[in-house]
Amino acid sequence: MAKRIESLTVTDNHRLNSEYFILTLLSPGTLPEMKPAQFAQVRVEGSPDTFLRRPISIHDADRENNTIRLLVQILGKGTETLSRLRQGDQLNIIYPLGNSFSMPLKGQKLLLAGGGCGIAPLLFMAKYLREKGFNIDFLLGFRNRDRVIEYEEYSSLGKVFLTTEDGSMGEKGFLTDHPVLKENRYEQVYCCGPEPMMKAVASWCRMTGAACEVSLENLMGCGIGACLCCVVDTVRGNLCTCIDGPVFNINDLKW
Amino acid sequence: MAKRIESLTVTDNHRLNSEYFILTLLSPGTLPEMKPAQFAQVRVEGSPDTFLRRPISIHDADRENNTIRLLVQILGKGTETLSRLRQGDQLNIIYPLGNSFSMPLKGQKLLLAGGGCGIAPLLFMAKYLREKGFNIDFLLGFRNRDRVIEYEEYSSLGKVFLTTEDGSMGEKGFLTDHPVLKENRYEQVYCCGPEPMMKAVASWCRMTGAACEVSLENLMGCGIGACLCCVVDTVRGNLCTCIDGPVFNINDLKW
Amino acid sequence: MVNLGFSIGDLRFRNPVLTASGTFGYGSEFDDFMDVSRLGGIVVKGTTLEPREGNPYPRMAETPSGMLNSVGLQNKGIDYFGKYIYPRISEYDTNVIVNVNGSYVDDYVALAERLNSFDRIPAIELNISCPNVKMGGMAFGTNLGSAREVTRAVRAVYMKKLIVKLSPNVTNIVDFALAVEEEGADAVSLINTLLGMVVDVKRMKPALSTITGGLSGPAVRPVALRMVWQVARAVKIPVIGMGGIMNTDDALQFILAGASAIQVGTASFIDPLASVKILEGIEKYLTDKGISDISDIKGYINR
Amino acid sequence: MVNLGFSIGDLRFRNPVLTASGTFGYGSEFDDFMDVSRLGGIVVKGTTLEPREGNPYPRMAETPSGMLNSVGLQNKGIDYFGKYIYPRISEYDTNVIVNVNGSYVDDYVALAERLNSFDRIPAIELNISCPNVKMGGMAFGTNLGSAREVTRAVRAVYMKKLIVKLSPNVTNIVDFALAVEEEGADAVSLINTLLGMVVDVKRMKPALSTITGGLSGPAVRPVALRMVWQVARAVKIPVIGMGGIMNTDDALQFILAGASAIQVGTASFIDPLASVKILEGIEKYLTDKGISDISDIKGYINR
Ligand SMILES: Cc1cc2nc3c(=O)[nH]c(=O)nc-3n(C[C@H](O)[C@H](O)[C@H](O)COP(=O)(O)OP(=O)(O)OC[C@H]3O[C@@H](n4cnc5c(N)ncnc54)[C@H](O)[C@@H]3O)c2cc1C
Ligand SMILES: Cc1cc2nc3c(=O)[nH]c(=O)nc-3n(C[C@H](O)[C@H](O)[C@H](O)COP(=O)(O)OP(=O)(O)OC[C@H]3O[C@@H](n4cnc5c(N)ncnc54)[C@H](O)[C@@H]3O)c2cc1C
Ligand SMILES: Cc1cc2nc3c(=O)[nH]c(=O)nc-3n(C[C@H](O)[C@H](O)[C@H](O)COP(=O)(O)O)c2cc1C
Ligand SMILES: Cc1cc2nc3c(=O)[nH]c(=O)nc-3n(C[C@H](O)[C@H](O)[C@H](O)COP(=O)(O)O)c2cc1C
Ligand code: FES
Ligand code: FES
Repeated sequence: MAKRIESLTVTDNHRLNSEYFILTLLSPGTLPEMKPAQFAQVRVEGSPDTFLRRPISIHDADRENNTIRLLVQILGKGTETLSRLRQGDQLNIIYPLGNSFSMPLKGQKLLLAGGGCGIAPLLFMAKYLREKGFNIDFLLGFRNRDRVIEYEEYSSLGKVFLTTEDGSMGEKGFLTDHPVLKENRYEQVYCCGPEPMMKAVASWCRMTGAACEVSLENLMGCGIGACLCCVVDTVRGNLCTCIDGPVFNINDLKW
Repeated sequence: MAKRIESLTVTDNHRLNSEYFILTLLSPGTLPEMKPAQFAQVRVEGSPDTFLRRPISIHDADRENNTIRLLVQILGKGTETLSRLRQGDQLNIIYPLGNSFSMPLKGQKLLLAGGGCGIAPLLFMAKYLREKGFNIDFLLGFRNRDRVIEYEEYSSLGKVFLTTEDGSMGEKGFLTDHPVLKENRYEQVYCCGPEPMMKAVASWCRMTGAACEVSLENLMGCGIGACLCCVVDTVRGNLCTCIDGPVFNINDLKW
Repeated sequence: MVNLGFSIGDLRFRNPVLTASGTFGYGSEFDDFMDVSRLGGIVVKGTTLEPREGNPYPRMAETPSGMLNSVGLQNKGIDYFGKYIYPRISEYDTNVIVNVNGSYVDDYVALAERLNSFDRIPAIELNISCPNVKMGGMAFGTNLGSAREVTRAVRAVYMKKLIVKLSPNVTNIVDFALAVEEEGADAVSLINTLLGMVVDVKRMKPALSTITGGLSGPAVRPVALRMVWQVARAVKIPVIGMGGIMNTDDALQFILAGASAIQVGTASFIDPLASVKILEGIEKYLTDKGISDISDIKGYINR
Repeated sequence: MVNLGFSIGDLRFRNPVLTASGTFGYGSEFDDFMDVSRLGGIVVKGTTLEPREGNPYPRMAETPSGMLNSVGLQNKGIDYFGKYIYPRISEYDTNVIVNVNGSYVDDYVALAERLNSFDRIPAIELNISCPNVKMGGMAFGTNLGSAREVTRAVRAVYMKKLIVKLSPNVTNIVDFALAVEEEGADAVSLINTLLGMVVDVKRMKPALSTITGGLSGPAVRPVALRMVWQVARAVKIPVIGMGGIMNTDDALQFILAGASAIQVGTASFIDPLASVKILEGIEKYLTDKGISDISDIKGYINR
């Protein structure tokens, strides 16, 4: 899985709502091999205030058409600039970066849990798992009904359990409030989202004995292990989110 | 003539050749009063390397439609970014800035001489003079036939004499090589272009006793007289190109 | 109503947004765009006893997120100022501060003495940090002994508020702040420009006629902020922070780090309205947060 | 064929493009993108005697045209380096230089002594300018006496080429360059990062866990270039320039100002190929101009 720097062509920029959009990018050659939870370091051109690249997960890959998709949340100047990309524009990225979710054991009961832009790597993971013959449940959390994105996409890959903070769709509350967690005995959980959410899921897993991997979202200088800025404090000392992660087993974290 | 900051809408971006383009900009209100040789300080958005505004002459103004036109030469990162503006984009400018060419005396024989993007203010000036009933000759210099721009426009306002460095159109050589300078006795010359060209025209004027005003193109920090960066060494000491100029009588310069 | 004001001794400023010397002319350059009197104050161009032509063109170069200048204190001297500029500038209903420069201690002293008699000038900013003059300027601001000497001498003759503007081109700016505080400065302002340079590769020559110049703009902001934080923790007098402040967020960084007020410099070139926008932005920020007095957030990060 | 090489004493570099410590890992991070052996040299991560965990997260903040870091010399120590990294890094056909750090003079000395025996390490870069450690680092590089002392002590034990990396956070960097030259440094490299700070206004807290950090990237380039120019005119030993070099043009600015070589730092984060692109760009520039030896343009602006 050699990393590469490549300028891809934007073939689509699809706006999901005021906050989210999906970029479809065409590689000039054949896509590299990629694994779920890997990410790309995206160069934001034309934004005077974004000096560094921005890490964005591989949301989806279409090997036949050599396209990848990125699901992006508008958070600041970088993502705002990306949201204005138009068909035909070029986007320079370094990819694929980082480790990936581990494979579950045969027959394990799996949960993919995520919230906000943290749901991005879960789609790729779900497709991967489906190919290997696993059944999956999703547990996805959003602020409210209007924020729910890609419900159909995920529904086509597994059962989707939803929470919204205001209860306007699915269960009211946070992810860990969802009754499905009481009704089922998940053995392996893959999780990505805001840190408080991941911490809540992690402690639920610890309680129930489920294995749990989380994909972290630290600030990154380089994305390739060269700057040591993206560290996370683990039981094995400071590790780099970009090369030792983004996926960590919660047992390695000091959460 | 109060200066103002305003975001104008790009209604057209017309490419003349590989080096030149003309932006048509629509003011959201009524255009301010403007005089020939005045300029705008243009904010270049989306270019990480252009921190300061760029001074660009008012090439033309259409008071009925509240549009102005800027003739721009692609020279570096700022003008390159401007060249990619599309219809509907906004452009923030401060205008109108600077002094202007003085009015000629009745009946004077006039020459408007320019080269490169220096021809920009001459169009506005020519229209202005025509309104006041003056006849004008243009003496315009370009590198070669392919570089000749706006020949028709200028021809509709006066007689156009051309030089190209390689002789592929008009007379071969530099502006001051043109025979029209020997054949005519111009009394007032308005000139804008690269410094060596303006200096040559200036010394020709000194020789023949023609009055001569040149519009200078210094590096500018602010364009409004606040930074004192744009100075030109005159007989009255350092003056600011942005507020004491851009037009100077050659007798005031130490050329 | 939010209280935005601050004081240097008994001199009251209605809000903490000032403009930086050399970047706002004499105010009048901005009259077309805004009501200058809304600002907490304006610091006018660097002024000297005698007229100065400044350095030869080119005096400016653009840099990544910044600019280099070597204007070199071009100004018409104090006589001209008194006669032609002072009457006009006195019309502003805000604190007009003169930025005072000299080649020798005596120059500073003579100029400060003259300024005592200008009723509408309640304070001077002693510029011991100009990097663009051969004599004086930064030489005073990078040597502790000289910084003390010139501050002491001016303090002895100047009756109103004395602000000393510090140079960032030193190993330890806190030493300088403490020294001038001890010598009687009523406030310090920082930073002046960082000494920098650009080479024009095409012409294979320095971009500036003076080779080196002063770097300003957002590029220097992290350095400026660090110095303001260091100084604000060390001195008791008010600290006026500046260096690359472009918007409200930037200004708040300085106030959270301990500045009592800020100056807007290079930003005014890019957006002549920058200073008033920042003023409005700070007011909105405090209102939104339900904070009634700006002093409540001053130095907040140290708590 | 253009001659791009330069030498530090009898140590030959095939070209003047090196990578800066802390920004290029141990080279291997870049193997996927380029042939690291094409470079004139690589300076590996800051190394200490004992393993170090560095500073807590967050250690980084983006700034206008730059970044702030406070990594704090995280590394696994010289033993680990010798055992696991050295064998791998020795495969590169270029000069591999180790960036040497310590809290006390004795640390530097012990580490330098150890490095004598690493055959494939022809030089060390003495880092007396790290702003991100509580002890040592910049403390050595901002005090003339200490700078002298540590250089002298290391020189006494280290047999190969000694490069001393200077701090820009000083009033007069030339004094430091002259001092370490006198103490036997074979070359100087500059600049390390400028001490800076960012406040996160939303959280009302410093952006970095360490409050202050080191500023790098194009923002600092004018300051770096000025210092390189000043130092190159003062010392006789080679000067390795760095600070915000992103492309060929930037690199040429430093060489025209007197640098014998340059290091590419932060640029490698934005474009991992920056160093080789700059190398190719310099070669093309000289070829196009018909210049056969890069030394012909070194310090050209001083002529
Ligand atoms: C491995 C990885 C994968 C990611 N995948 C995705 C993805 O698929 N889709 C997506 O939308 N985003 C993803 N992110 C997050 C994304 O990188 C940030 O949202 C983006 O960099 C913000 O850039 P900006 O310029 O818009 O915001 P900025 O203007 O830089 O920042 C806006 C605000 O957000 C905060 N912020 C920015 N980045 C981070 C961060 N990484 N962690 C915490 N706070 C931050 C800043 O401190 C600031 O307050 C991922 C991050 C990592 C590390
Ligand atoms: C009053 C005035 C009116 C002008 N009117 C026009 C106009 O109508 N149309 C037009 O195309 N241009 C005009 N110019 C010139 C224009 O401002 C510059 O070409 C522009 O700023 C270059 O910006 P850039 O970012 O593209 O180039 P940069 O990347 O900034 O520079 C590219 C190269 O050009 C040099 N350069 C840039 N600006 C100048 C300058 N002002 N003088 C000398 N050298 C310079 C730089 O040193 C560099 O080598 C005018 C300038 C002034 C002062
Ligand atoms: C063109 C220019 C001229 C300046 N002239 C002066 C001056 O005369 N006196 C002075 O004390 N500072 C002068 N400065 C420094 C500014 O007042 C300010 O300290 C510095 O620019 C940093 O702030 P900024 O980054 O917001 O511009 C000047 C700065 C610029 C850019
Ligand atoms: C993330 C990071 C880590 C660094 N670590 C070191 C280091 O360990 N030792 C050192 O001497 N310099 C270190 N530096 C400084 C660089 O080597 C270089 O001096 C500085 O970044 C200026 O160059 P640049 O602007 O090209 O990055 C580091 C810089 C960065 C950005
Ligand atoms: S982002 Fe640079 S090491 Fe991880
Ligand atoms: S450009 Fe600032 S004074 Fe003329």
